[in-house]
Amino acid sequence: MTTQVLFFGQLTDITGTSSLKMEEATDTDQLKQALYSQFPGLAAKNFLVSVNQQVITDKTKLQPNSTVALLPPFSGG
Amino acid sequence: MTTQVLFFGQLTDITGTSSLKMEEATDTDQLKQALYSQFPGLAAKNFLVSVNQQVITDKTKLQPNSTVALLPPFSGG
Amino acid sequence: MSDHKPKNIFVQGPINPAFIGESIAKHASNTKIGGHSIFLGQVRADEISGKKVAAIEYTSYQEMALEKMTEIREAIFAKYPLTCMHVYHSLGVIKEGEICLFVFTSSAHRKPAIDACTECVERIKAELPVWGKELFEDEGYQWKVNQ
Amino acid sequence: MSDHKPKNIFVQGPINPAFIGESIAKHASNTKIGGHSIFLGQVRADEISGKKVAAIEYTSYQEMALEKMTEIREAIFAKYPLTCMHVYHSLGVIKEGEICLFVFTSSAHRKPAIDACTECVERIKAELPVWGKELFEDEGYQWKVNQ
Repeated sequence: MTTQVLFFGQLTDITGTSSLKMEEATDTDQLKQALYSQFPGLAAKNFLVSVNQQVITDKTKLQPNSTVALLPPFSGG
Repeated sequence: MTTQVLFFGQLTDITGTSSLKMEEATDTDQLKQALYSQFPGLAAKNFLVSVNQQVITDKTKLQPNSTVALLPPFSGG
Repeated sequence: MSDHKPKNIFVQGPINPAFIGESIAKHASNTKIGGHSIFLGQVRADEISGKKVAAIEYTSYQEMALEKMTEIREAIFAKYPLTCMHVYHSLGVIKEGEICLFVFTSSAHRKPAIDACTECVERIKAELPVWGKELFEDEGYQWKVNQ
Repeated sequence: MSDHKPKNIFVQGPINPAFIGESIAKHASNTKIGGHSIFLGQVRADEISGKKVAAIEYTSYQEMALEKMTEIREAIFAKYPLTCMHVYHSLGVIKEGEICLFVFTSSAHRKPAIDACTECVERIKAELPVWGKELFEDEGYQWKVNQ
């Protein structure tokens, strides 16, 4: 099972990329743990998580080919 | 003693002119009475009075060459 | 009354949208600005007892209006941290769909610009000696009443 | 999520003031309009610990932002009697003094136009997944924080 992960704003300073694919994560908590292992700096950052463009508040199951995005505070306008 | 009198907006429908000169009025009450005699329709109208561009609230003495204006409700913009 | 000669706000005829674009462009050089707020009044083709308004003819007691506008301008600059404020009001016959009022405020941040613009529009409508005569399409007119 | 394809609001590079003038001019044909309210965001040359902001580079999660903007648009049209609303947000590098946001609402009367414009600007800043990177004059950058 593959999940597309997107990073935005200042989070890209930590990840060095704006997207990557993760295997084996079946929910958003597993995915976050895997991302924290790969990018320890992320754990200290403040961000929202969206699954298929919907911001989630609780642990959410991932379907094959879900897109998860890590969204730091917005600063448009 | 001469007072310049200005009429604006719908008041000009009654007076047929936007300005005239009045003699002998020494205060704004005398002036209004003289105007009501000349233009009876004015008495039923709602307007403010200014003397030399300042809106007055009470009877005001007129100096020679004062300018008095009758101002119906504003409707700019 | 203010000591300096009041700034003119009146323009004969409608306000050209291209002029509004040019006014905005002029502010690019003031890099302390973060937000602009603009209000535009447009002549509405109201229907009144079956008659359609085709135009509004504006007249004013200009000397008094400009003194009052100076007073409003000073009060708004004292209340809000603005970088600038521009006001234009049409006189004469303005046809339906044309712009008759242009209020433009700028500030480092959005809130003062927006609040100052709104307050300025309200004060212009309530306090400036300006009158609108609504000219009907066919014939006749009625005097505009501000809400 | 809305059924129809969301309307694009993003433009690459700054918003041209002449385009704003043209947008205003297009509304002359809608003679039910009595008032327009416009908000413009302009890139401010802020000084941050002695460094001057020369430009802001905007990026967005566009698909999500357009869905959210559709939701905001529908909520605002449900709340206020508007004739129309237009929103443009820049992406890419926008230099100091250039326009990066253009929100434009129109209504028969001034109050709904003004209130809808203000609410739209607040919601855009709070809810759209857009990020600004403040690029300093000399070198370096910092991520913009909205108040």
